[in-house]
Parts: sequence; C-alpha cells; structure tokens
Amino acid sequence: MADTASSYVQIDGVGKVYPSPRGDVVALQDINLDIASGEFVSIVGPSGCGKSTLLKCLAGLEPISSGSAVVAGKHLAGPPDSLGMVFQRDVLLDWRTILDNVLLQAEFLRLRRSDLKGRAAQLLQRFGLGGYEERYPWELSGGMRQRASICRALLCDPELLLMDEPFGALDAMTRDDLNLELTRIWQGSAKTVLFITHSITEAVYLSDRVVMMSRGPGRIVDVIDIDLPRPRPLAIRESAEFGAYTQRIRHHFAELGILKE
Amino acid sequence: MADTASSYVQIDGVGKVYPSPRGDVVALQDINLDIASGEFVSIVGPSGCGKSTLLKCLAGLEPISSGSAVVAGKHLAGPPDSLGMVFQRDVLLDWRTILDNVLLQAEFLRLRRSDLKGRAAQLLQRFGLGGYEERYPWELSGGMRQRASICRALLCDPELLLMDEPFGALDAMTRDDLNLELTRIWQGSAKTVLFITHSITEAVYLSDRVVMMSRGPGRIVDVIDIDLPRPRPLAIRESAEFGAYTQRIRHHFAELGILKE
Amino acid sequence: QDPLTVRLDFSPWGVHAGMHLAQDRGWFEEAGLNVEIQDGRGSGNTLQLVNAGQVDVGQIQLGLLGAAREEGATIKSFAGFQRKTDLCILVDKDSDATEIADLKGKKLVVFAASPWAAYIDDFLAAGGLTRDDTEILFVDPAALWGTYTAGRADGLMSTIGSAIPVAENSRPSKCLMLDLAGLHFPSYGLIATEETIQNRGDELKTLVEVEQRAWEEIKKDPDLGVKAIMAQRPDAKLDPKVLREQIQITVDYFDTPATEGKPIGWQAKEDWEAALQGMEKTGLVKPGWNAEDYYTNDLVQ
Amino acid sequence: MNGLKRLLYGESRTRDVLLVLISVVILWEAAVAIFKPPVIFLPPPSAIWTEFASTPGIFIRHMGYTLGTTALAFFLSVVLGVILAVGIVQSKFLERTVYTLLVALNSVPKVALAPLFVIWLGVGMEPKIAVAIMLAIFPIVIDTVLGLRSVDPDMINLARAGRASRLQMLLKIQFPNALPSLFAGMKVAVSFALVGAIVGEFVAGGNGLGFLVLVAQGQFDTTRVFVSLVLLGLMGTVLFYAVDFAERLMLPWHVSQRGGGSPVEAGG
Amino acid sequence: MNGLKRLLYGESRTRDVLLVLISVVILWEAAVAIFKPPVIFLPPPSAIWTEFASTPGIFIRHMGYTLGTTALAFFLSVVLGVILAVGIVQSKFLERTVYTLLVALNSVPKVALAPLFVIWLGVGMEPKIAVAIMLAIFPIVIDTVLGLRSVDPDMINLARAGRASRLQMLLKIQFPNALPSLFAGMKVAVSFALVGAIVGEFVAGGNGLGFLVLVAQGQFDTTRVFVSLVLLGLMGTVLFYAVDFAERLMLPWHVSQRGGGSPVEAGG
Ligand SMILES: Nc1ncnc2c1ncn2[C@@H]1O[C@H](COP(=O)(O)OP(=O)(O)OP(=O)(O)O)[C@@H](O)[C@H]1O
Ligand SMILES: Nc1ncnc2c1ncn2[C@@H]1O[C@H](COP(=O)(O)OP(=O)(O)OP(=O)(O)O)[C@@H](O)[C@H]1O
Ligand SMILES: Cc1ncc(C[n+]2csc(CCO)c2C)c(N)n1
Ligand SMILES: [Mg+2]
Ligand SMILES: [Mg+2]
Repeated sequence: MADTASSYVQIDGVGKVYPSPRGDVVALQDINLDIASGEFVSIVGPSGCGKSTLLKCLAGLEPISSGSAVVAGKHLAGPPDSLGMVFQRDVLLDWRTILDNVLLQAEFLRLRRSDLKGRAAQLLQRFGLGGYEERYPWELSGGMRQRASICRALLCDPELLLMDEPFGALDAMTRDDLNLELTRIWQGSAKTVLFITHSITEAVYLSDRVVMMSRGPGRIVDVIDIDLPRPRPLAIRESAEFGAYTQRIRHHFAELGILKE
Repeated sequence: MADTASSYVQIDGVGKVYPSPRGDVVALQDINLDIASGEFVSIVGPSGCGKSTLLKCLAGLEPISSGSAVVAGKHLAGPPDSLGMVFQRDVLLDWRTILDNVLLQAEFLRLRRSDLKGRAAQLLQRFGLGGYEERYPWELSGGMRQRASICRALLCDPELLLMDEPFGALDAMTRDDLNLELTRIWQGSAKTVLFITHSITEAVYLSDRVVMMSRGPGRIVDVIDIDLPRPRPLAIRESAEFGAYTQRIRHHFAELGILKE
Repeated sequence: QDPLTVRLDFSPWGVHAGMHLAQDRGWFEEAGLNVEIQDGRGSGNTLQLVNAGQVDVGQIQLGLLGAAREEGATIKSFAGFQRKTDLCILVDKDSDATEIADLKGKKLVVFAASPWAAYIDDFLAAGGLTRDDTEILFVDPAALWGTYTAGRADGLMSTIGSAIPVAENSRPSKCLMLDLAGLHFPSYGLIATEETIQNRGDELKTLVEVEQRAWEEIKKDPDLGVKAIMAQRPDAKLDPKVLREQIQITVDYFDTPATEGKPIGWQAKEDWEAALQGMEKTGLVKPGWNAEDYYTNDLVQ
Repeated sequence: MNGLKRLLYGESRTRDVLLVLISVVILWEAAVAIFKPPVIFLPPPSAIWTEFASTPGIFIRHMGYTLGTTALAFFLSVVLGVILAVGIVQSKFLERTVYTLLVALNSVPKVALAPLFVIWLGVGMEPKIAVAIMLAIFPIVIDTVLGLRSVDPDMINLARAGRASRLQMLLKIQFPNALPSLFAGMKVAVSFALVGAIVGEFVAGGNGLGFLVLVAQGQFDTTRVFVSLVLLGLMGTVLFYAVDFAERLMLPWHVSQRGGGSPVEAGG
Repeated sequence: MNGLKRLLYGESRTRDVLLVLISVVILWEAAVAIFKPPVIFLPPPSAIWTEFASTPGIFIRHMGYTLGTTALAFFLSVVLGVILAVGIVQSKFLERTVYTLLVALNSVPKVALAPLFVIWLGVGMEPKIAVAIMLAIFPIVIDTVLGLRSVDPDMINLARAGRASRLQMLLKIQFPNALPSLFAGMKVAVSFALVGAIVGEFVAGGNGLGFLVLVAQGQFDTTRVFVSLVLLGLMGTVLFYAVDFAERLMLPWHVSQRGGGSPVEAGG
C-alpha cells in the first residue's frame, strides 16, 4: 500500500447504489484503495463489476452512497481540480472539428486556444491523427475517435488521469505504440493515473499496481504490486516475472467464474 | 480461396470513397474477397484502415463506389436477407428494455414476439445478462450493452453474421467464454461469419481465414488460411502452429509501421 | 403646441368627411389647432382609448356612452353631428318586410360587440316577437357582410349610413330602423374625457367650430367631402360613389325634431332622455341617470 | 413506490405553482389598490372573482364549449400533423409541396382568415375547428419533422440491416425518437388550439368564452372580459400540464425526463 | 465547390417550390372559373394580381412596415426566449414561476389581449411589438428548454469532469446541443411574429398589411383583402426559408442536415 502521507487518492469504504424503480443496483461495496501521488494503477475485472462506476465516483460525477473519498487532499465534492478523463464511450462533440474537440479542455480552463493549438496538433500527430484536425467526429473510425478523446484528456497536462478502457477499440500494435506513448507522457510529468483495461497484459505492463475487482456487488478482491523495473521495454512482456503476474490475475478471473454467476 | 460455386459473399474490386467538403476519403481500394457459405472469416488491420466501412458496404448500408459485390447470389442493393449485424458502437434503443431491444429483430421480420421471447431470454442468459431483461440500456455497463447487441444480432438465426469488434469492451475471460459460445452457435447453424477484431489471437482462434488489411487507402494485404482442426480447445492457443499464425499477422502489423505513416 | 389627437370610429367612410375636409383644407391650422387624425377599430375601441387618455378626442356612436359611463368611464359628448338614430336592420330592398313583426322566422346576423346586441330583445318585443321567433347569429364585422350577401342570413344589423351604400353593389337592401320600436340611439359625435373638456376646452371649442364649417360646406357639396377623404387616405382605395352616398345619408340623419334649427353639434336634452329611457329598459344603464352627465353643449356655439 | 407521486410532481411542485399564482394575485390586487386605475382600465382580482361568482354557471357552460372545440381541434391537429410530418420526411416531393404550402398558410394570420372561413363554412363549429387546427398544426409538424430527422444514423443502419420495412423504421425507430420533440410541439399546440378556438368564437357563433369576451367588450364591462381571460389562462395552464404529464408518463426513458431534473443539477 | 449552391437548395428545390405555387394558382383560377363564386367569397388569382399591379407601391410600402415590426419582434423573441429558457433550465424556481406564468399567458388569445395592450401602451409601435413577441416567444422557449435538457448525460459529465463553469457548460455543451431545437422553435416563431405584427396592426395604427386588410374589409373588398393575405403568405414563406437557410449554414454537423436528405433515403 502507498504511504498515506503522499496519497493522492484515498478511498475509504466507498459504496455506490444506483437507485432504480426496477430494483436498486449495488454497483460498489466497501471499496478501499489508496493511490500515491504519481502512481500508475490499473483496474481489471469482469464486465459489469463496477469499474466505470468507481472511476465516475472518483471523478465526482456520481455521488458515492457510503464511505469517503479524498482526492488531492480534498474530500470529494464534485470533480477534482486538474483532472483528465477518458470515458468508455468516446464523447466527442459533433459540432466541433477534431482539433476543436481536443481544445475543449483548454477552453474550460480558460487557457488561450492559440497557446495550446500547437500542443493539440502535436498530440493528435503522436496519436496517429495528423491530418484529421479539421474533420468532424462522424468522419472518423471508432478507434480514431477514441484516440481523439485521449488527446483531449491529455491536453492540459492534468495531475490526475482517469482512463476508462482508452485503448479498447485499437488493434494490438497501435495499442503497443500508445502504451509506450502513455508511459512516456506519464513519466515525463508525474501524473497519477487510474486506468481501466480489459487487457491483463496491458495492465501489468503499464502499472505500478493492478487492482482486481469482482462482481455482485463490485468489490476489490486483490491488489497486485508490479515490481518490474522501469523503463520497461515491450519485450518485458515475454519475461517469466511478467508471466507470473498475468497468471495470477488470470487465476482470479478463472476463480470468479465469469458469466457463470 | 473458397470455391466460387458455393461462395456466399463475392467481393470484386470494390472501392469506397466518402465524399466530403473537407476532401474526399478513399476508405477502400480494390478489395477482392470470396467467402464460402458457412465460412468464418476475420478481418484484422490497423485502426482506420476501412474494416467497418467494408462491413457496412457488405451490409448494404453504404453504397460502394466501384467494383461489385454479390451476397447470397444477389448483387448488392440494400441489406441482404437474413443478416445479423453487430455494430462497433452498441446501438441500443433507449426507449426499450434490454429484452425488447433483443426482440427488435424479430419484430422487423414480423415473427411473433411470444415465439422468440424464450430464445431471447436464453441468449441473454448465455451472454451473462440474465436478470437484466427488464432494465433499460442506460442502466448497463459498456460491456453489458455490447453483449446485448450481440444477442440481438443472433436472435433470428441469420445466415450471414457481420460483427464489428463485438467483444471489444469485454475482459479477456468473458471474451474467451463468448468465443466458445460464438463458435458453438456458428457450428450449430452453418452461418457465414465476417468478424472484425483487434485481437489477433481471437481472429486466429475463431476463423477459417484471417484477412489482413492495411491503410491509406484501405486494401487487403494478406489472407491467411487457418488450418487448425475443429473443435478447437482454448488451449490450442498455446500451440506452436497457432503461434506461427499470430506471428505472421504480427509481422504484417510491424511492417505496416502503425502510426508512423 | 401639443397635438390634439382625434380618433375616428373605423377605417375611412363617409361620416369622417368633416374631419378630413378640415384637415385637407388646413382649417385646423388656420384656427391654431394641431390636429392628428387616426382611423379607429370600432367605436367601442376608440371610446376606451379616449377614456384611457391615449387619445384626446373620439368620433364615435354617442349612444355607447350609456354603457360606458355605467362601467365608470368619465367621458362626455361635447358635440353631436348626426343626432338621429341610425341603427338599422338591412333586409332585401324588394322584400315586403316593413315592420318588426315581419322578421318572424328570419335569420339575422349581428356583431356581438355591436350596440345592437343589447337592443335585440326589446326591439323584437315591440313587434310582439321574442328571440326564439328569429334566429340570431353572432358574426364578426369582417364576416358579417359575406354571410349576408351569401344569402346565409335574411337580415343584417348595422347602421344605415355605413351599410346601405355598400350593399347597393352586392345585395341591394333597405332598412328597418331601431326607432320602429320607439328606441333611440344617438349617432355620431365627438367625445372627450371630463378632464380634457375642463383643461383643453378652448381647443375643443375651436375644433367644434371648424367641424361646423366643414359640415356646412359638405352639406352644400358632398363631393368636397368625398375628395377630402380620398386625398387624406390615398392608400385605402375608396369608392367615391359609396362615399358620396354615405355622406348623403349622414347629412340626412343630422337632425331630430328637437335639434331643428340649432347649430350643428348642439344636442337636445329630450333626445338623450329618450335614448336613456330605452337603455334603462334594456338594463344598459341603471335608473337614476341624469341626461346632462352624458353630454355638454358648452363647447358649441 | 413513489414513482406515480413523483410523476404528479409531488406536492412541492403543485405548491410552487400555487404560490406563484397567489403571489401574482396579491401583487395585482395591491397594485390596483395603490394606483387606483379605473375599473374599465384594469379591474382588481377581487372584482374579477366577484363577477365570476355572481354567475359561475354561465362561465362554466361557455368554458365547456370552448374546451370541447379545443380538445377536438387539438386531437385532429396531432393526428393530421404527425401524418403530414411523416409524409414530409418520407418524401422529398411532399416536403417541397405540402411543407411549403403549410409554411405559407401559417404566415397568414388566422384572425384575417377566420372571416373567410365563416363565409365559406358557415357559423357552426366547423370554422372554429378549422381555425384552431390551422394554428395548432404548425408547431406539431415542424417539431415532429425535426424529431423524425434527428435519428442517430447508426439506428437507421440498425433497422436497415434488420430489413425493417419503411413502416417499421417509422414506427419502431423514427417515431419513438421523435416523441420528445412531438411532445414539445404538442405543448405549444395545445395552447394554440385554445387560442384558435377563441379566434373562431370571435368571428362567429354565440357560444364559448370568446363570445363572452366580445359581448363584455361591447358593453365596456372590462371586469367580465377579465373573468374570461383569466379562465382562459387557467384552462391553458391545465391543458399544458396535462400534456406535460402525459409526456412524463410516456417518456420515462428520455434524458430530458430521467432523474426528474436537469442533468446539470443532478449530483452537481 | 458546389457546397454553397447545395446550401441554396440548388435549382431543383427552388424549381419545385415554384411549381407548387404555380399549380396552386392554376387550380384556384380554374376552380373560380368553373364554380363562379361571388367575388366576395373568393376572388380569382388573376383579379388578385390585377389589384396588386394597380397600386404595387402601396402594398410594398405597407409590407415594408410590417416586415420591420416582424423582424424586430422576432429578434427580441429569440433573445428573450433563449434567456428565459436558459433560466428555466438552470433554476427549478424559475421553472415553476416564469414557466407557469408564460404558459398561462400564452393561453390567453392575443386578439383578446391586443385591445387591452393598446389601451395600456397607446397606438404606437409598442403594442404591436408586444403582441408579436408574446406570440413568438412561446415556441422558442418550449423548444429551447427541450434542447437544453436533451443533452447526452455523458457530455454533461465530460464538461463537469473538465471543471467547466455553469456558463461554459451552457455555451459550449448545452447551447450547441439545443441549436437544432432552437431552430425548429425559430421556424415556428418567425411565422408567429408575422401573425403577431398583423394582430397588432389590426388594433392600432395606420400602417402595415394588417391595416390594409382592415380597410379593405371595411369596404367588403375581398380582392384587396386577398392581395394582403397572399403577400403575407409570401413574406412568411420567405422568412421561414431564411431561418431554414441560416440553420443549414450554422448546423452542417447535425444529422437532420447531413447529406442533404433524410438518413432513411440516403443510399437506401
Ligand atoms: N446509471 C445506472 N443506473 C443503474 N445501474 C447502473 C447504472 N450504471 C451502471 N449500472 C450498473 O452498475 C453495475 C456496474 O456498472 P459499471 O458500468 O461500473 O461496470 P464496468 O465494470 O465498467 O463494466 P464494463 O467493463 O462492462 O464497462 C452494472 O451492474 C450496471 O448494470
Ligand atoms: N462517414 C464518413 N465520412 C467520411 N470519412 C469516413 C466516414 N466513415 C469513415 N471514414 C473514414 O474512412 C476510413 C476508414 O474508416 P473505418 O471506420 O472503416 O475504419 P476501421 O478500420 O473500422 O477503424 P477502427 O478500427 O478504428 O474502427 C477512415 O479514414 C475514416 O476517417
Ligand atoms: C351598428 C354598427 N354596425 C356596423 C358598424 C360597422 N361599420 C361602421 S363604418 C363601417 C365601414 C363601412 O364602410 C362599418 C363596417 C358599426 N360601426 N356599427
Ligand atoms: Mg465500464
Ligand atoms: Mg471500425
């Protein structure tokens, strides 16, 4: 566990219930997690276990039903300052070009567009969207849209980055490239990252710790410290240590007996 | 190549251009592909290479700009009969419960709802959505929505199944389960399946053939026959033959130099 | 000098001849008045505007003062030109209807806000009829005429001066007058609030004087009036033949026996009393009225 | 379950609306008491109430008549309007013909047309219904057309891939999607149907609140005019919230209805 | 680039609209020639044209006046309506007060209120603008409220996570999202602003097409009434398509505008 003193995120017994006329849904139960400043934490878990819900709660977008959460030293009440968020569904605004979609965050923070235009174009370039700046979202493929929404989250160099399956719609190779890119960006700026992924490999490769969640109701079943040296070459994924980590996570999944609840 | 006589899908020099005031986009160029009846073909390729476009063209949803396509013996003019389609974005109707969303296809085909209600519930159960029949789409997680849209496509037992990254939002384990489930359904009913995926493993595991596409403009660079015996246990993925196939595909990706165009 | 706004009863027609002639000839200016003339949207609406102080003077059917003062309006008539009752029911010119009883079984159209509306029962009663003996249809002025000419009604309740000349073209008609029932309703004249009469009496006096002069001229030659109206209202595309007849009828209805020989504008107490008695019967005014509350001759010379 | 209660806006909503109305009445009464305008100018609420209470039967009877015309015209407007909107969306030809004519027709004030209607159709209920429909149908058509056209292209693709017929596309995809828009149109239309009924009554007939207004105007009885106007305002408010209520019942799934408030406020 | 040309509907659209209008004129003329109704009933288009051609200057001058009132009232309605809608969406209190009052007010026919307005505000331009605004503002408010409320919750979350201020949320998310709806409201409103201007002219003033209608009605000159009505229809059509054109210019991104036709037809 991370040292409490330098914790950036402290989650204490958090529970979340979605009220519904068709029966309330307990999405999270007794979640405890501390994330140190600058730490890269991934969440894995079966579909519907509450990963997105946890992220939304931390982003201050969904009120938590019980427990308490502290982000950047403040009790959670609304979205924390300096947050970058990638949603599970790319949420691009139809009425803005890709470049303008990326610059949205700058506008929210009342930064000068002209100051950030260069950075936005550079990010798009690095994420393989060079030349698409002036196109509209509906002219892009699914994976391209997703990458654009990542650029938007990264634009203003946030302290906390919450990413919900950001690379889900990308092929393995593009994914590898962007994993490297993300690691580079993270290491260059000491961000705290909470990262949801379905790729166990990706989780282990990117993270300092991997949180394993389970369903019914959503809770944490394991937290795995990934003690691999950094920088990590892509080839580290072939190493035995790496395999041990992924094996441990796979084991959890097998135990949970996915789909056979 | 499949025998033309029993071809279910014949694609001949197909090209697709999206006209746009911001510059036309050549999404597909000179695509040639025959798919035999009952064959399972996967498409892999980097993000934005035109996979979804190809699928939409075959579904008769986008007019092709050049070349010709024959599906089930008929020249393509509008969607073919007996088509099941899974879109890259789960397209669930907000005003219908999950069960009603799944039953939509039955209504389109003027089948009796009551006849198919049992099958719908069973499909939902098998795809891990038992108990969610009466919920609305916005009450589901991303992966759950995607599974619901797969159930919808499968409901009426279509001859041709076009699936655009159906398992993209699922964790590896759920994915494995559903790969097995899909294989079972496919084998039990002799469907012709065209399947887009970002998982090379998945493509090789599921398919009779894997089509490798490349970008700028979208074209086919390789078609790989997967000569693995069926039924295939999940463990076949650890085999050397399997590894050779994935290696070949990975090699293609590496050659294409993703993101560094 | 503050303009003196005069609002007429309706869009241009013959009864406006006096005002327009005076304006056209510049007689108001000569007399030191700055008069602005507006077309109106019905006598009742003009009355309301005068009462609210939005305009200074109104030229309207004076009989409306009965109900208006009952509701608290503080206006008076200070000159009555056309003093004879002009409310009439138009019927076919060649119809054999000559008295009230002949209306039995007939279909009559009337505007719901017309002064006629209040008199229907008493009018019919004078001929031994009740409302059930006829069919009364309430129709807007704009549709009234079409309904009548289309033959959907046998009679149309209006005023003789405004209606008969227009009817000539599409359904030649004659009149059954309100006074057949012994009821009286003072016709066109000028009104102002008691306050205006008090404060701007001199101007009003001059106004009446100029009007007297104008009507004297028109009496001699109605075509002066026709030309003046058409000159003042070039956009209205008026029919000179209709205007001339309207002016003629207006002039014909200037005098009652009680005003014979009196100056134009002067009003007789007995005429007002006769009218108010009828209004009392219909419930338009309550008993205890005083005729002199409704008019003044102070501004007429 | 407090679902139904929430649907009925709960007590707090009804209370707020009542509070507003009561405050308006008090302010109005006070203003009249202080500035003492003549009654013929602006009567105080108390006088309006006294006038109503003196002959409530008459007002209620005429109100019933107006309500009947309004309801019938509103119903026909919705049916006709939706049919027209569907036609316009389905066919470029209809769009360029019916739509254009409708736009032109809607720009001609009904107060000017109503007299012609009376001349053509007589003094019965027909011209009133006609005028009310002509007023009410336009917002329905415009908003339904927008709703039918604003379908997510992916949903259209879904239906086409499912070999949905045009009718199915319409009934199962486009129409549910257009419902929120249609309801917005209906909210505007229900008020306009009432206005249309009154305009019709102004022009012909001896029934309805419009007729009462005319007669009272002719007698300078401003208080009586106001009784009818206030009753019209109340009727319109009730009709509007009836449509609003129907919307809440039928569209629990729409974002504008979910969670009972604006999404901005929820949890913020 | 034929983008602008397409925006201008191309020749084919204009041609269709003209075709429709010409057919209507021919049918009308034929009907009058066959059934020979009295002119006071229904004049033939040829007579209407002759009447217009005899004094075109007069009609055009009064049309200009009406257009001025309409444009000013429409502009004010849009500004006020959007402000009100924003207030209503932002605050439950305003929703329950302003909204309710607006609904009540909208149910009171303006033809009945207009005389009161003239009594209160005089016979100048004010009552006309007031009446036109009161007619036009309602569809704008209703449709804008729907648009502001129908934002995808994910977009709201996106803005909240970005720490957008309320104002930014409004300007950068809700408002663009409400634009298609606002335009639908504006299309309805522009017609109603014209109608309102006419209703205003009916009760006061000596200018505008409404005044010409009244004068002609007073002389039972149906042909002249029809000249004004036809001019009103044409004006309304032009104004409507002006708003429609503005929409095409400003909302190329919206599905209802993309690809130039209904998505159902595209490629199907
Ligand atoms: N708005 C909502 N209303 C009601 N229930 C909800 C809502 N959002 C999510 N849920 C429920 O909460 C549970 C957790 O959902 P969540 O989206 O957090 O899952 P997830 O772990 O992100 O899944 P996935 O990997 O499929 O995206 C699910 O059972 C879902 O049905
Ligand atoms: N409606 C459209 N208008 C213009 N261009 C489009 C449109 N749809 C797709 N494109 C372009 O066509 C190309 C192929 O897109 P497509 O969606 O087929 O890619 P894809 O292979 O499915 O990618 P992904 O894996 O990211 O989903 C892209 O360059 C995209 O920008
Ligand atoms: C009882 C009564 N009936 C009709 C009118 C209407 N009127 C007066 S002048 C005019 C125009 C004629 O050219 C019209 C229609 C009225 N004022 N009083
Ligand atoms: Mg999720
Ligand atoms: Mg795709």
